[in-house]
Amino acid sequence: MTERTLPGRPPIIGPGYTSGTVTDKISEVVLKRTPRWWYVGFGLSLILVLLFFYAVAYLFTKGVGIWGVNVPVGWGWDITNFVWWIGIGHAGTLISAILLLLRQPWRNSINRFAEAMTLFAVACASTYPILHLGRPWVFYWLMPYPNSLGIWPQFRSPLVWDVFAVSTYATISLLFWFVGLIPDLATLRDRAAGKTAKVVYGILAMGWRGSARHWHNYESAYVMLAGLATFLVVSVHSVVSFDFASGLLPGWHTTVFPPYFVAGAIYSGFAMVLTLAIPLRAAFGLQDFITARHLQNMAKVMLATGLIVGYGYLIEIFLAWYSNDPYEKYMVVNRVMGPYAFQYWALIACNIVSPQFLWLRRVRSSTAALFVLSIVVNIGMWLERYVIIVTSLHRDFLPSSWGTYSGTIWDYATFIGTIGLFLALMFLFIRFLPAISIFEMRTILPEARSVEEGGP
Amino acid sequence: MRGGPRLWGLMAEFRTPQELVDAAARARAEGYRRMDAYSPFPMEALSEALDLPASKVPRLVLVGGTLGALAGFALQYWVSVIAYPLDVGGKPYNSWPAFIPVVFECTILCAGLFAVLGMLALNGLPMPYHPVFNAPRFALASRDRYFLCIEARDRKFDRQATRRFLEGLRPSEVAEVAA
Amino acid sequence: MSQIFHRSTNTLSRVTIYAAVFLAAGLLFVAAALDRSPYNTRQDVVLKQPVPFSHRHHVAGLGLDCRYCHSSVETSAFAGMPSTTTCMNCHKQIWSDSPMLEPVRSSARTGTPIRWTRVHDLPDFVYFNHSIHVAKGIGCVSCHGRVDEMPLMRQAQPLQMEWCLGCHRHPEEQVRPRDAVFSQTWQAGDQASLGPILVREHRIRGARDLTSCSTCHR
Amino acid sequence: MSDDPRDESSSARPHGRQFWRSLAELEGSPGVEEGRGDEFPPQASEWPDGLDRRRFLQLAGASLALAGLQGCTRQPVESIVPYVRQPEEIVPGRPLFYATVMTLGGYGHGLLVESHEGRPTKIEGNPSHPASLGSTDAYAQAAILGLYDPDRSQLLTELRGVSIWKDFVAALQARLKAQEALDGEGIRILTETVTSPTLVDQIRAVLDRFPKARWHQWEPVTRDAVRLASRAAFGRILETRYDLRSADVIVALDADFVTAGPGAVRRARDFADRRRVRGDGSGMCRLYAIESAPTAAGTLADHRLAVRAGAVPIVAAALARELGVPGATGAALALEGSQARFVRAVAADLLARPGRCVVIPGEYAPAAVHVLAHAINHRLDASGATVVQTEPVEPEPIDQASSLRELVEALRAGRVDLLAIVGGNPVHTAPADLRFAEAMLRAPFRFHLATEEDETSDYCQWHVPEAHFLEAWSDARAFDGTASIAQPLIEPLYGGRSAHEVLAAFLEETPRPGLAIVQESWRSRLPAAGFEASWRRSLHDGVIEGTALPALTPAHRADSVREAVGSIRPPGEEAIELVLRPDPSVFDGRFANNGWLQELPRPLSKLTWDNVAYVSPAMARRLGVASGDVVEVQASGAAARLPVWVLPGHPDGSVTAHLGYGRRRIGRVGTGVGVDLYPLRDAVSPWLVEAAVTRTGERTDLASTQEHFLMEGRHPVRRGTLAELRANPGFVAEMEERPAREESFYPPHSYPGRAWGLAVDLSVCTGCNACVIACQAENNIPVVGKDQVRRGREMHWLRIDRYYEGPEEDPAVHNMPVMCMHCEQAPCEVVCPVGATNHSSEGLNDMVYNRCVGTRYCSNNCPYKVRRFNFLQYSDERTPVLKLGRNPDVTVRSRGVMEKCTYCVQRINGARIEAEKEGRPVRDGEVTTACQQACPTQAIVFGDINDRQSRVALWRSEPTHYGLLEELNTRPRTTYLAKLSNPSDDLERG
Repeated sequence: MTERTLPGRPPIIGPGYTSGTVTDKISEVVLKRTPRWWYVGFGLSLILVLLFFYAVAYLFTKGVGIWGVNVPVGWGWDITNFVWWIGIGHAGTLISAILLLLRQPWRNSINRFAEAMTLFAVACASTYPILHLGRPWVFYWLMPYPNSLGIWPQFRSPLVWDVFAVSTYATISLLFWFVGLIPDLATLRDRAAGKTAKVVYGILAMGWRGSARHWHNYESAYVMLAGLATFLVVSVHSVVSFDFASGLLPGWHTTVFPPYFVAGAIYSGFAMVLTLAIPLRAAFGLQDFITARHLQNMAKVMLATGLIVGYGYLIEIFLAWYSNDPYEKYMVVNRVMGPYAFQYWALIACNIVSPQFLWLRRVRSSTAALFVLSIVVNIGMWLERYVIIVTSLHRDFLPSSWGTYSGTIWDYATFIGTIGLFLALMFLFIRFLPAISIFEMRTILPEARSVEEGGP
Repeated sequence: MRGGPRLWGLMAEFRTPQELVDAAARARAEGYRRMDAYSPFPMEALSEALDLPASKVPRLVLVGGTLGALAGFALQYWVSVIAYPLDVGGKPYNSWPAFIPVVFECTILCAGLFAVLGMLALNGLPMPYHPVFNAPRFALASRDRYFLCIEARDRKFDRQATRRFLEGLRPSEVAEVAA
Repeated sequence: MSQIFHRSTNTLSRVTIYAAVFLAAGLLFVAAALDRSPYNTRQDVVLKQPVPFSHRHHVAGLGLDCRYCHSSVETSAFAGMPSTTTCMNCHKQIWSDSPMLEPVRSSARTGTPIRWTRVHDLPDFVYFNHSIHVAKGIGCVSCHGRVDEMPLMRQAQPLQMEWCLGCHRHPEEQVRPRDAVFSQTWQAGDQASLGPILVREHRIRGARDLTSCSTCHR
Repeated sequence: MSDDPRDESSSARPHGRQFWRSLAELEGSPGVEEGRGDEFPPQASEWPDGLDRRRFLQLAGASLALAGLQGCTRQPVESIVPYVRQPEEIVPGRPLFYATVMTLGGYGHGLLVESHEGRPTKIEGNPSHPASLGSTDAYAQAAILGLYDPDRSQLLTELRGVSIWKDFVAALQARLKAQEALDGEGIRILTETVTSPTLVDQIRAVLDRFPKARWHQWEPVTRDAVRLASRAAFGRILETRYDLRSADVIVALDADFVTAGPGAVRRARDFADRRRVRGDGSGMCRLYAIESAPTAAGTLADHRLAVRAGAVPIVAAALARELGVPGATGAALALEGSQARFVRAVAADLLARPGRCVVIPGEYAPAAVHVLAHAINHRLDASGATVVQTEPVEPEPIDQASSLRELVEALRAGRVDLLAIVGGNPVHTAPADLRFAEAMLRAPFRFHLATEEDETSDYCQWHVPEAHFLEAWSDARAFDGTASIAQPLIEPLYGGRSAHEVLAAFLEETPRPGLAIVQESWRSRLPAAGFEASWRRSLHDGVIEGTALPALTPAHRADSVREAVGSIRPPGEEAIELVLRPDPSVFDGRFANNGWLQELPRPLSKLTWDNVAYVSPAMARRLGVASGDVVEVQASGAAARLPVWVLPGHPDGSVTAHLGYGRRRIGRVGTGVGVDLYPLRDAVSPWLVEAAVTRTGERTDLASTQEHFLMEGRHPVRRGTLAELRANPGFVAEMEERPAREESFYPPHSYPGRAWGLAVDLSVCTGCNACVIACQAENNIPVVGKDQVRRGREMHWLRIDRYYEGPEEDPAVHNMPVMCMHCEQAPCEVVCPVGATNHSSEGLNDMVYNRCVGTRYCSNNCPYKVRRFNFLQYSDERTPVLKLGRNPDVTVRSRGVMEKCTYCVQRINGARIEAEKEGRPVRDGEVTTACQQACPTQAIVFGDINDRQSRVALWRSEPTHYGLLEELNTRPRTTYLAKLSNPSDDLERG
């Protein structure tokens, strides 16, 4: 892989690293004793997981009526959270797949935990389609399986598309992540001291030997997966956006949704990667692997996708005006000045205004600023989904059936609960698996490059 | 496999990837075929040196994708047209445009599964036990050492001659690998 | 470096992967089978009744017509159950002191109805109408089986939706001449050719009508 | 008893009674045991065998009835319980219909009641009854829930202790013995308005036996003004009824004649027959409404003049003067500006059609208005044509207010020894200034016959549970005098007694059962020859032949006008008036425990579960309050704090509020709902009092089912005038573009067979809500309670949208019934992931509850928002008695499933099956939806749109026909006829 370092640009890896030292530094995170802060963090997130279980238990005993949903607003926090989580997942796939195809070596130090983030985000997201059902215990009716009723899912429904899209997304992401892990698992297998560790990592490594033939097929399969995952990145959030785009509500029924949902997804995803990467590198002293360069690149991606999202907002308003459809026009007016105007302007501030600071190098190179910005954007993207869902639903065609919506304590509890679930999984991951891809880090070392460049 | 002493092969250890690539090339030039090189990261140069045939994974992926697409559409068509045709929102039973997303997802899913399982199969994984692990310093293959192993099965293999040839490549060490 | 695993683990590891696949498939199969099993459908299960009433004896033996006891089967959704007086019509004289019939006599005495156990029991959200099936020439046997061969009543068919749909899609396989509806023994010479004719004669509606959800669910 | 509903309905017992007693036990009423020994046996032998069918029937509701969706769980083993002796009328699984009659304010309304295996489940109007013609009001529709109300009083009590009928009779007769010597001068009987010939016979018999005893009547929704005016105008009290079939011009003087008063349902029908615009709309009548609080009549009016209730008499007098009614003179009658113009125009219009016009005074308008109306109608030769005078329907018409006062005085003076309150709830409803409650305590022996233990029961030693009208024999007369027999559909669930049985206890050692009493009284009336036959016919038809009262031509007393005009006091400009009205849902409070009615969105405000102070927007601004702010209203020396509701079109300086709330004792549903306004009432002027209104600064949450009242430049309701229609017949269709059928990505589905469709004629919808309750009763729709309504979760499958148009002082009001549109290209179906909603072969948008997983996507995607979701377990699966009232042909929905209007698919299937069995097509009109059946104005029609001749097809071919939101290309099967009005040119131009 070629990589020309322009003057003034921080490098993508600290100086003086060799294959050996990289290996030691990353794998020791996993193999050495657990730091105290880990227990604290993991414990706290476990408490939130308990909150999640409590909320869900109450939900199942009483029914979705404990949430704020009503007629006309049949979806609220539940689907908002679903879309938000799914969106976050996208950065992982993008980084590991698209940047791989684009031969962006700087991805190599962030793709691993970005992919993990994807998995865990999807895990959180996929709880909502089940939880939001009136009768969650029959969720499996959405899947095609031979049954004594002789009746099947209704394949024209975007919700069935979701089932396929999300499950495919989860499966492919899992495979991609695991395939990426195999060589590193082998490394851990070979370096672990304890017998159990050896065996566990050994089983997972499946006997990886790093032979040329392995690498040969491996690389090919990895690129293939990357290619497929690239399709997924584009497709999954498009399909999610169909949930709205294929409805006929003003504010939902619009062709701009797929692209701008995808952009939004990547936007929020990178924000989340930053939110996670910044503390992570500090905690494990990985500044040499996740360098200022990485943060800056991600900042730039955020700026770009942020602008695309902004374009989406403008197009929405333009189309409403251009279509000259009274319902569409009213929808825009209602969004901007209606009962949910605050949420709308808040999201504009978070998603459109705040990223503009990223034009400034000073901001891009300030870790603290980036951290704050990333969180602001995450909030903004959540609000975006909330506004799209609630403002479109609460005032549609017949003024007689207009209503209002607000979440309840149980909506909040469930959401916070999933955040806890996400963090708990993240903590487990960084503790037991290499948070940075070791073998891919090796490939960007001088010694590796020399071969590839000098090679026949 | 021929009889003789229970030997898997001879393994030479190198410090740098370049040495390994050269060694592999030399060995091949020497006429050795049944050999394998081990490195902590992928090296295209090495594959070329060993003159490995193009990987079959892409073809598998194509097959998987095709099967997935067909299965996906077949399922939806059968369900909505044959098994239980229902008038849904006035749309025809075979409203194929609405079936596209699921077809797409099935395509990706099967293709992905074929890619991974195919890769494992082609690499003969899982294989937790393998003779090369007997090599004393082989653990470093997953860190920063580079190994070339000429296997006893090779027609041209000869305990002494091959050892001499390998030492001629100036490795840091040559070791026998028990089968 | 020393081996972590024994040779055998190679085979073992591969086997487990394939085994997992088969295991999953197996579980699915079992679930499907259980769903259709008598445990779930109560098909062919004999339930305990206050009186060991024998359809074989009354139908095959004495040659009673179904409608003698199930009197509203032609007019109502509900086929009707014989009132105690109906039983006593005969059992005043016959078996008038058989201990088996004590529940019937006591019911007649005290006016307390007999509590039979339902044998054919559809879910409450399914609205089956006997009269229309009879009118369209669907024989009792089609759903209830050869009761004239049942010493004790049992459910002859699974009564699951896919089973109902079978007939609603292909009534020609079950339809019979109207005068043969209540016959236990009637056999079509050649159902394949007779069926379609009767379907036309009885003006049985098409599959699209009969498989509309609201045909059975409201 | 187990939770399995089949268990309840199949619980094996020899007689209904015992079964019910066991239910009573279930209800946890103490001491039912004591009751058992004596109470039961005589009862059991009471019933002749022929009446078996009414015995509660043990046949399992099993497969037929009830029970929610068990989903995928394994079914429990169920039992099936046949009869011991099969009653010949009953074919298990087939409903039977019986004619009976319900009274409200004493007047009878003929009904047909559907009964499943002895359980009445649905009430319909009786087509052969003059007051009904097959339609009903909301009260009648909801009565079925009243029957099964678990809070009805179930025990005969003495001083709150459980007692039994026999002891009560003994105690009562002991008292009577003592009175015999005194000619019963200590005996007072208090009833509500009575038209029942039998009951009157009995009371008269009592009065014969005790010459000095007195009979008082008190109906809180009093019609004293009507009676007094009649006496003033004709010298004696007569019944006045209006025949609108031949009325070209109608003037309503504060009269909600389509929903209020005896015969309202019939009046609405006759009126609608003259409003339905077909072809060029010739023959459409014109309605002027001069009213205070906006009413249904006002929403239908071609011209509406909003005046304070206090000013109505003046306007009436001015109109009389304009029409040259002798005696209608005086300076006070001078009207300014718009009012004068209005009156002049009305007068002109009236004079143009002598004999073909009518002026209707309001039920609640003061006597003067009625007197003037009589005079005007007389002047316009309307008498005998559009206005008919007959002998009074009440055998004993009296001035009830003074009758009640007289009773109270007697009580105070301690002259009352035995106070028999037979029906009614005077403690709650008597005018506050009489202080009835404390007075009645002076009577040593007080008993109360009522369906609930209420405020009055608290003041009586004896409480006798009254049988619901569906449980007892009785009779009643309709607004035109037609008498009907009320026959019980079921034995008293809680051992209630009818008024007849109680009165019988005054006369007989062992009182006879109701049947014997009613039969005997009619034996004396009907020709002895063939009595049995005519009795059976009367029972079957629901009306007794030849009992309608003949029209009279009484002499009109001209000087009555002068007296009336003299009595008019112009209201002070500054004074604020409080207008009291019976509630459109709970009436005088008697229906307060009826959940259906409590949750019924009130006309105009769409409020549920509350009564409020309606004020005009201007007045609200003056008071500095908005809807929901609590104000204190002071009147007649009492005060009440109740929330404000701002009502466009309400006159200024006036507050309208509804009676019947703030019940202190009635049941779990009604106790404590709303505010009691009877204390603000004044015996002299019961419907209108001077009041002071001050804001308190408090706020309350009101549960309204419609938050937004404007059309936002959209055209949900399309409206126009007759003139517009004649000028351009296509004007309705042109309001929105109608996409061409082939404008679709996919080829449309074909409906070769039947294609069901429903059409609503907005011109005649009064917004009376009868259809809403009918739908609720027919389809087992649950009540969700105030909190859930506030969250926007009401469950009504059929709602009546209401839109305002025009200035807030006097807007046009449009009512629009909205149910599922059964779109041919239904947006809801496409998005359902499990196919739980899809199209039947006949174009019904089926909703399969047992398949629904509850994503709510369909509701989100429904542009009409007619889908309803069970956010929680709404339908009561626990209270056994409620299960009995449910329609066994409709699934009871459980938590987490979507539901919506099905076009009463159970009725469609029933009709289709019958037709198929007889090998014939379904006839037009054979299937009627519940809403269509109930509608007093027949504004709804349902049928096969593929059948060119069907009524619905004809409606759809009208030029005024349009589809709601049809521009979305959903192709709705439910469509509308635009609302047309027939304004007069001179007022239009002016």
